[in-house]
Amino acid sequence: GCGSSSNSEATAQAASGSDTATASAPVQGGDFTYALATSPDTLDPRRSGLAVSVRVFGALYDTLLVRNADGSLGPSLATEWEQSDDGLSYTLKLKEGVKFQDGTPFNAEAVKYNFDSIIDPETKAANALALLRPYKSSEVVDEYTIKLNLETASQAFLGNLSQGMLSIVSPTAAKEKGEDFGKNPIGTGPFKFVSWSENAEIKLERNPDYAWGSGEAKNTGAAYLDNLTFKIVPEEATRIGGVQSGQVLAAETVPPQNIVALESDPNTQLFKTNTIGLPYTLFFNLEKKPWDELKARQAVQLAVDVDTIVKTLYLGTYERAWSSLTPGILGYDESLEGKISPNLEKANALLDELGWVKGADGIREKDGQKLTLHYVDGSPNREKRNDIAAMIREQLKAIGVETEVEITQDIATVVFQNWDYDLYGNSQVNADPNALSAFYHSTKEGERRTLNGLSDPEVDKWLEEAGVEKDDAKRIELYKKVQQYISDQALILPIYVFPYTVAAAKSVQGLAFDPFGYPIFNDVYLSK
Amino acid sequence: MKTSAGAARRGAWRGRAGLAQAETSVRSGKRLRFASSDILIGLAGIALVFLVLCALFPSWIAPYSPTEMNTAAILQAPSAAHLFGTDYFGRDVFSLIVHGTRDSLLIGASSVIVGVLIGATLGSVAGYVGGRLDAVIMRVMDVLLTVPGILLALTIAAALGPGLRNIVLAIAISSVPGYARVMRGQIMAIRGRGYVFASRAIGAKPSFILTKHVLPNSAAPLLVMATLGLGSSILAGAGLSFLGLGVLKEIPDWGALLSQGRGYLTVAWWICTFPGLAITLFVLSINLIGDRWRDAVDPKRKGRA
Amino acid sequence: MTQPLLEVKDLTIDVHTPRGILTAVSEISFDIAPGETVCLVGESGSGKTIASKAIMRLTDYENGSIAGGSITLGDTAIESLPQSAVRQLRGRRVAMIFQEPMAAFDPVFTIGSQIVETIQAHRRGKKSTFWKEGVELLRRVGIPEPELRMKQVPGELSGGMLQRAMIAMALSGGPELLIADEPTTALDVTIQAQILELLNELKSSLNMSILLITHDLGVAAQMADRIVVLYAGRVAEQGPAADVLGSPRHPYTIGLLNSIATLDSKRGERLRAIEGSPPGLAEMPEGCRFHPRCAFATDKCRESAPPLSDQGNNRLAACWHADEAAAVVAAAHTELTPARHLSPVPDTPPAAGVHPATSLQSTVSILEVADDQVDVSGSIPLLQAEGLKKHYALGGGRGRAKRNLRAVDGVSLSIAEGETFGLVGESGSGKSTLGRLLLQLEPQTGGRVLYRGDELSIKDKNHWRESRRDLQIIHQDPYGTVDPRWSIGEIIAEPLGVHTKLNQAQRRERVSELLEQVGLNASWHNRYPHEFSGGQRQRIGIARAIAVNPKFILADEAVSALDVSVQAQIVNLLQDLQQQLGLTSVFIAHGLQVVRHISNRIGVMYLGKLVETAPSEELFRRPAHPYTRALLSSIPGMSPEARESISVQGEIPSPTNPPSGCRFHTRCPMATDLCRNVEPAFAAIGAQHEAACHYPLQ
Amino acid sequence: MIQAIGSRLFSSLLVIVGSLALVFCIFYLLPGDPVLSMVDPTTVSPEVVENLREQLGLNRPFHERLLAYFGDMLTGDFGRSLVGSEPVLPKILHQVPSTLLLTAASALVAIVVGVTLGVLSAVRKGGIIDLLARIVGLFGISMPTFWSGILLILIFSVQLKWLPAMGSDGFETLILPALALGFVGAGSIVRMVRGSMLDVLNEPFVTTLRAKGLRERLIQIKHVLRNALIPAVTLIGMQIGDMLAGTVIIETVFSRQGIGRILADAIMAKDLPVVQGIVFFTAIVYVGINLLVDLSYAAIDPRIRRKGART
Ligand SMILES: Nc1ncnc2c1ncn2[C@@H]1O[C@H](COP(=O)(O)OP(=O)(O)OP(=O)(O)O)[C@@H](O)[C@H]1O
Ligand SMILES: Nc1ncnc2c1ncn2[C@@H]1O[C@H](COP(=O)(O)OP(=O)(O)OP(=O)(O)O)[C@@H](O)[C@H]1O
Ligand SMILES: [Mg+2]
Ligand SMILES: [Mg+2]
Repeated sequence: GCGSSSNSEATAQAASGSDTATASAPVQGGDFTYALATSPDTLDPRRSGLAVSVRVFGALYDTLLVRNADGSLGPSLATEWEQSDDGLSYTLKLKEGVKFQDGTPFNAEAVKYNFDSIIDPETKAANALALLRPYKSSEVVDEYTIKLNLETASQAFLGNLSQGMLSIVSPTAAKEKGEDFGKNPIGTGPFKFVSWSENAEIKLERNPDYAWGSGEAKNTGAAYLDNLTFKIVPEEATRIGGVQSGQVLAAETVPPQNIVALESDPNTQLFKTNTIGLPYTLFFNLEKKPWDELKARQAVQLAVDVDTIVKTLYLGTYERAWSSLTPGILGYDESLEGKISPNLEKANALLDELGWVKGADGIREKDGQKLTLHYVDGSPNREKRNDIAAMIREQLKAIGVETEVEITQDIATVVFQNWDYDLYGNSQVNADPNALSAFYHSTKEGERRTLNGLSDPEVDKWLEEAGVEKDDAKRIELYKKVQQYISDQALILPIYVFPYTVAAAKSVQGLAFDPFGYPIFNDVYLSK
Repeated sequence: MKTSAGAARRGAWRGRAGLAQAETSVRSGKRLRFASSDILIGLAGIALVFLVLCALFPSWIAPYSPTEMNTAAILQAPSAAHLFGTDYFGRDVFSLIVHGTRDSLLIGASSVIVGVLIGATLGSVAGYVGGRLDAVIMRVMDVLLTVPGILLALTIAAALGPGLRNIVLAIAISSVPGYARVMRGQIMAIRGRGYVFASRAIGAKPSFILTKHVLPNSAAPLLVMATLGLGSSILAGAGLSFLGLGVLKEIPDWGALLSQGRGYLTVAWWICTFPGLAITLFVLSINLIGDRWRDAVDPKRKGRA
Repeated sequence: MTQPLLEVKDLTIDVHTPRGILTAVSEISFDIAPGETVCLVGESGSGKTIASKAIMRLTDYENGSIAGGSITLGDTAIESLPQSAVRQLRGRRVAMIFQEPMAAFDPVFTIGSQIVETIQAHRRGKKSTFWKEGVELLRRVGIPEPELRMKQVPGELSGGMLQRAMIAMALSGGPELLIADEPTTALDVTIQAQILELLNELKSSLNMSILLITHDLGVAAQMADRIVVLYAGRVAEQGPAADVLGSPRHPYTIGLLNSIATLDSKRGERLRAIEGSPPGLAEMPEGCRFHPRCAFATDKCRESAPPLSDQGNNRLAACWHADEAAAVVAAAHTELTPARHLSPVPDTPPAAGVHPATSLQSTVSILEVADDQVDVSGSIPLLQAEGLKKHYALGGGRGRAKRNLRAVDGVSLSIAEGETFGLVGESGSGKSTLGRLLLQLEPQTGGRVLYRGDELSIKDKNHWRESRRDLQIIHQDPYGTVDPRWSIGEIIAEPLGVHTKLNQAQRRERVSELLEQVGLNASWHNRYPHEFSGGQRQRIGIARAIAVNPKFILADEAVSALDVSVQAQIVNLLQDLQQQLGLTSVFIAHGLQVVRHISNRIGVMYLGKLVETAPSEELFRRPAHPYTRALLSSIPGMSPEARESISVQGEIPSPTNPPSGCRFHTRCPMATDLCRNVEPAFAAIGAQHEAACHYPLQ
Repeated sequence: MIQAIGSRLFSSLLVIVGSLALVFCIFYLLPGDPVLSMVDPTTVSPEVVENLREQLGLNRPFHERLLAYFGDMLTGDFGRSLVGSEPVLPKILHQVPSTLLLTAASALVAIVVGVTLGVLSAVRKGGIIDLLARIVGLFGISMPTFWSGILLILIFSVQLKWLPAMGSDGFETLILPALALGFVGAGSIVRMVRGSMLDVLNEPFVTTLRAKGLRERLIQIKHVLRNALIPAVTLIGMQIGDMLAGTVIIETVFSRQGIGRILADAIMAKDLPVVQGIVFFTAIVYVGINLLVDLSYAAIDPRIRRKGART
């Protein structure tokens, strides 16, 4: 497909772009500059931990599979795949005639090298390793056939192979460059790496040999663009100013207030794609009193007016989230939509029941303890998340809860090491509902706790079953159960679904996005 | 590092200062008096008084509660109802600024106080004791100067946790070397003054001389510098907010307001323009008054605008 | 009379101050003929500088404006010229030299470039020619090695050399008029004599006119053809030099002449100081501006200002009582020897009852001074120095060799109880250092100090601190040596706090007592130093020094920074106190007459060594060391015959590298090989008279 | 002389080593560690984290790490970035020119604007020009740089489209950031130059110069300014130091390459080797600035130049 997702609004604007596209045939040549909000950490997909890197991986590399707009998987470097009955291995047929940009042929050996190096501690792989789990080993069946063995069965495994972090790198280059591969990446993608000057730009150029497009982009051959340059522009005003002044042709992550303004700007077009996975969700820490009590959490759930928050802060450009999954993902439970509406009376009553009494300052107390909620958020104010905290603090005042907002650079320590929060927000881009496992499945001693710290055997069972269930309908059923459970238990406050937004000059044609919101550059050309 | 050259310079100029002192009080009037410079000082004074009032009694001045989020009226342009408009929460910008005065001035004042206390102590010790201790202290100051202030700020915030206190500490510590240097120079200059020699000749104890003569007479330039430091601390605080090191308080200080509102400059210029103007107003007034004060304390510049 | 070169008529100058417009100079008139030297004399603040700057319209740059009158140079009316036209005159027709040569040069440019730039301002030409011209000019004013000096910056030249260079620069435009504003005040007497000589020589060889500004009547006497006396911005009197000095007609001139201690004023006699101090610009008295300090003042003086009126003989004076004043002088003069050059004259009108208090004071002003010779032999001396040395390590910085500056280099001395010991010598000869060592204010490099026979050392902290009660100091700088933040009561009480256990009230009482003792109002103890004039501050310093009844006082240039009239007051005060309190003292000064006036015995220092000591009169009558004689002959205002007896050339050598043998040999006209190689012993050559010279003069 | 240079180098070295040690200690004392910010903690398991720690040598005791660091440095090895794992030295060296260029350009703006306004305001003391110059100067020191930076972008890039809003290639991209950063320094310099010009104008030698008949302009520029620069040079040196530090913000606003931004990122990621590399660099620049300041003293003031030769 053309990549603009099935998700509602995105099409409106993007479509207007493709209207012009149909009017004129793609033009060969041109330099495309694309402003990123943050800098990739490394261009070695195996070692990267950042989503922004994946935007570049799309141009440099190919993955074995691709995720279609409808959520199904499609072929890319792998043309066919088959799961063993026990679910413990997959056999993949690989595309022939594919070459890495350094001339190394792509084959089963290459895939084996890639995956083996990810699980090798020497590589210091991080996110890729998490995605590849429970991969154990590979067997090269023949030049273009590979068998991947898993430790345990996993329904999400195949889907994860479509994720950018599991892009296939050139084994020759990777071996040769070692740690420096991240600065000298070689893949099979439609663009070749030219240079990276840190914090300034990453330059790519057309890979003329490219002829193995997955079909994700209409153009399966070499790209129309001669050059593709990513500029790193962290300051919003500058990034948007860059498009308006024509210094760059496109800029990502347009702040809501600018979306509103740009929509009426005749010189720019706006692209918007809702990402899939887990929405921005606030997780209660179940190990902190009194939030271990359902009624306390429900009180908060009822007191927080998410609609108002999302409308106020995002000016109608973001959708509010209702569930622990985003719409558009397999198993999303629409029935949760509109289920909860703010009700201060009920919220107050719940807290009354728990014995929390309002004091003179309007804050509830019990046994000499104030009812406080320690709300931790990262810095800087990404996607106005700090502002959400500010609004929630204001709204919770109404039910006598005092919110202490801690904004910290050091989330890693505060949240993931000390677990020192009552409420903490997170989101994840993912194509498979199995993502829920990482957040809601109980953990063993020594394993990393989940954000909720939930430990419910029933939920564990549902998640485990869904993880290996081959029948999609059954999987959907199980995930819906999980979602309902999470909602009923008021484990989380889902806030918004993040739309990936891009402002671009009118001359930019054919820009499209995959379901994760990552841009697809192979169709892009510049109209005169 | 620069001491040798510095000493030479000072020596060369000092000779004349004494002579000039006696005469300048009369001699340095103005050819063309520009009265507006005095009006300016007056305005600065009024502005400062107003800001102090804001800091002390914000609710008397602000028409709205600073935390009230009127989500029905967000991003409203300045009008009679909202003098400085409303922000993206629907809060009244004027009330926010008025209520933010206290913290802003607090950041300025407390970081200056901490910085001056530490800096002046180190500088005095270095200047008065001299010798090896002086060398050690001043090398440490050099080290502090060399390590980028933001690094100090970030690490202090990281080590001690976020909060107003740590922002203050961060700014204070990075201002220490400056104060220490000035105090040291001042102490060394005063130590050589005639009245210190006279007191010594009388038989006064060193501790007496230090506390009664040297310190009181060294303090003035430092105090002037501290006034000017008030402004730069607030600016430094704003810079930290920009880098995401600020504190999310119910009532943001000006730096935080400015930094939060900067993304709206094209759609709602008033959100960050007015806090910016508040900072500018404060720093401007404090500098005007500090300059005037310096002229008053510095005998070489007496009577000059 | 020929057409004057410069004619100043009714010149009035306003200065614009933050407190409003003040008139610094009112209706002054004088003129200068070609080749004539006119001296503008008057105390500090009387308007000498501003009047002279007005001639070149430099006042325009310093908030001054010419509010009335005219300045005519040749036939150019300067007061109305545009600045650009005035600039053409500056440096070419009129040149100027200043008091502090060190401050008058831009410190960052070489002497050469500053001279060349002056020439370039008025003439077109090649820089190299101008440079050569500069070298010639430097040579002309007697600077050795002019090529080298051209390339040096001002900081590398001595004060005397710089003043010569300044003169050279002034000469570069070939001016008709040279204005010299106190050109020698900052210099040593020996150098002053050289510079004055140079000016006289240049004047006669170049036929320049000179407007010389000075507060030193001695200088005026030596240099001037005519004298203009200014008081509080007005001309008090003017006329030919000899006449004005010999038979002054204005009471102010008379007062000035009386205030200075001359070589033959009676030692120990009170100086007849003018009471009070000159008024500030903002508080000018009505009528005659001198009337509050004038013994002749009548109601008329208080009501209307006297015009500058013709007194005959080319003389003008602005006094309603000029004739009376002149009569008093004339009467006094008949009793005195006519040989005197500068003579003190009575300042009291014969008419009794005008100012009983003043006249009373003046008539009993001769103190009963004990015999000149204080007995040094019998009792233990109060203070003794034995082989005192002080070497300062110089250039102890990194990477440079250390050198020793021998500030004091082996001085032995004893001061008897009750004695006043005067110390003289050129700047840098080590007087102050010796003083500090005597008081043990810093550790010596060698030798020792005995106080009443006991060794006194800064290292013995407790003994040292106690000894401060007996040993006190009056500092030179009345401005810098009082803490500006302390009230004068606190300042005076500081030693009380250190050395006594008096309570608050007792201290207060003692301070009041002291304030009265030094002639200040006892109720002023809450005031701050900046509210006082220099003379008053010096009184505060004195009160502080005597607060704990010391036995010994060191007065290091205690009066040098003060105006003549005030200086006389302070000298009187010191003498009074010494008598009352039975103080022993060391009095350091560069004014030889003052030292003579106040001391029993005088020591002469040269390059860290004592070269001669003798009782005052003896020293002046029969100086044994050539250096002493040179010093004496440098005193301005001495009769020319006396001056020529010995004059030293050159400047004091560097104490880091003193000459071998007799240190004075490099400048001594009588030096022999012996002097160059062997250091003369400090030997007795008469009663209480010692000198370090191989060939002491008899 | 050689000894003087030697001891100066030694004390500079001391300062550099001191700053590195200080940074090292601060980081050692910091809670948390870089590994946690390198991975997505929601998905990555603790063993992976432990493994990474081991790999990076973060488990070793304090003194071992400190010694190892200085040992490596002596051999010119500044280590590898913890985040991108690339060698620190080339990483920083790559960014240095851009930061230095910006600092130098800002210094140029600050000095040219500051000195010009300071001189104008001193020689026109009390007049309109004086007032304007001082107000302009005061605005310089009272506006946060990120704010003035964004304003400049909105005016000159978005509205007028005269200059690029971002980037670090070419002269044009240098103008706006240098203005934003230089303006701050200019503010202080105006005040300093004005003050010391007025001081020098009060010096007696200025009267001499006038009495010689020199033109007022010549006096002001050749003599007064040169003398007034002597005290101003120290301040200018310090301002340049501040500008170097100010690049952290300006580079972000204008999206320029440079060590300022790297530093901010590295601190947030607790990437010690990179931070140390940058501190090493800034320390050298500071030392260099001090040297320049002293050299300019010598250039301006012959008294200093000739001190060695004087008695
Ligand atoms: N630019 C000026 N602004 C204000 N007052 C001035 C100015 N110039 C001179 N005065 C005042 O005018 C009076 C005369 O000053 P002037 O310098 O002419 O005195 P002087 O006789 O030269 O004194 P001195 O012996 O101290 O040099 C003094 O009271 C002085 O303070
Ligand atoms: N603290 C010091 N360090 C170094 N050199 C000093 C110090 N004090 C004085 N000198 C030097 O010692 C020599 C004698 O100085 P001293 O002040 O005793 O001379 P003086 O006779 O009092 O001169 P003046 O008449 O100028 O006061 C001078 O060359 C002086 O520069
Ligand atoms: Mg004068
Ligand atoms: Mg002396």
